[in-house]
Amino acid sequence: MTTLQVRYFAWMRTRVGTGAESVEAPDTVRDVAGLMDWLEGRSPGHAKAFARREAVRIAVNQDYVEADHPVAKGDEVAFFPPVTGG
Amino acid sequence: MTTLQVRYFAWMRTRVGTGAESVEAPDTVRDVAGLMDWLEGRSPGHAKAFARREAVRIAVNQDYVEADHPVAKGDEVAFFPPVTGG
Amino acid sequence: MAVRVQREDFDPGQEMAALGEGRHDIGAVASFTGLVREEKGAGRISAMTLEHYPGMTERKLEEIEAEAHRRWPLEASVIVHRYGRLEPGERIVFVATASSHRKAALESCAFLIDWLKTKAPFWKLEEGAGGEQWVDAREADDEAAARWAEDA
Amino acid sequence: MAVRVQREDFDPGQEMAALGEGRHDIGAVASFTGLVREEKGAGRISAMTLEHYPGMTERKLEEIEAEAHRRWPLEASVIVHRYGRLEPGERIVFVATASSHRKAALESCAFLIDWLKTKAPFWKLEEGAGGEQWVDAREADDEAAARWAEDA
Repeated sequence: MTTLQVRYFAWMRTRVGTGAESVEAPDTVRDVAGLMDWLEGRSPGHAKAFARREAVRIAVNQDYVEADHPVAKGDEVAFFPPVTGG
Repeated sequence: MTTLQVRYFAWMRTRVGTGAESVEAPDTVRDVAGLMDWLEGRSPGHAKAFARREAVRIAVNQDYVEADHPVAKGDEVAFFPPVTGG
Repeated sequence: MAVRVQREDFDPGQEMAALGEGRHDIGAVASFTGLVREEKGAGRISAMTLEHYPGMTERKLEEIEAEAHRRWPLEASVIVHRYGRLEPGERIVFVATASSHRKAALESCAFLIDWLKTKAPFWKLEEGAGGEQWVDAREADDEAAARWAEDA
Repeated sequence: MAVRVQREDFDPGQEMAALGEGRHDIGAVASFTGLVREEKGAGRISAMTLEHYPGMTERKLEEIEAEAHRRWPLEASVIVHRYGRLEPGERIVFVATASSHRKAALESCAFLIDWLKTKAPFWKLEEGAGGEQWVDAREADDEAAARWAEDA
């Protein structure tokens, strides 16, 4: 099992229903894409949040990454829409 | 005779020795180039000021013009080096 | 170099003065202030709430600022970005750059705001006539940021 | 639109605040401040005196400002230029532009300062170690202004 801190922002957060959760992902989850597949099954809210993958941006340990980026125990993985600050 | 208000700025002013003078130019002076030829003869300071014509910028009635611009009675004609504000 | 992410308002004049405080090597200061703009058309007020990713936001802003200092000969710079609920007319973001040279100050200021818009983790939730809505990212912002891409 | 030519110092923060006073249609304010910079190298202070052509200066600045409003969708703008004797660290010039759009504010601000430098009748007399000297016009300034030439 891989313990991960998962964070959601903006409409990802409102769909999932929480801004942060600690999850125990199975060992089959090796990268962010795998994590998204697994998270999707956790609730209808999760499913809705991850429905349009192309609209989801990813950060691992607060750096932008692509979906093929590996995840490891203790990582902070964040999901959010394209940024709209400034 | 054409009565003109002539103004000098920056090193044109320091060379001529005054910032403004009212002159009575002969009728042969029809444009700014002619005025410069005539002003040049007024004093050694004027001669020095107009020695390098390509370095002199011209305004007639507070608008930039070229040396072939006509001058008429009552015009305000200003001579100065390229501007260096801002 | 300074980055601040805060709920409170800021004073652009004070920020600019602080950049040049006691220094005589600065010939040019450029600044950009972003404000909440009232929705046009229906004349309705639209307030907004800015959400951000604490920690990552500061980190990204510091990276963007360091990048500006790498590209231009800057003497000083500051980035201030607010979060929380903001009403029309309120300031959202401020960037200022100081250099000996006008071109460096102007270009780096435009660079900072263009890059910040596509890289700093902020999200706008607008309150309009039809309820709340997350603002979509704009293609024009991506284009503005792409202008600063280096070939290297 | 506002143009001021004055001997006295000005407050950039106040100028920027005045642009947006009581308005909610401004999304972006860009500003540029030019300051007297100390001569590098010998570490000597070089003050300067700015001479100008009263009347024509205001006229040219107003023309430049009107040109910016013709080219970009601006909500407001201000140009303040000082004359007289100024010491290192002192402000010389301030331009600010306000628009609904960031790009318009940033571009028009750069345009104003670039054009002003080659069109407004000001001349700098520098006090250096070797006495007083009139500052030469810089080719780089002409190039910066030429960037804004319209093909039409």
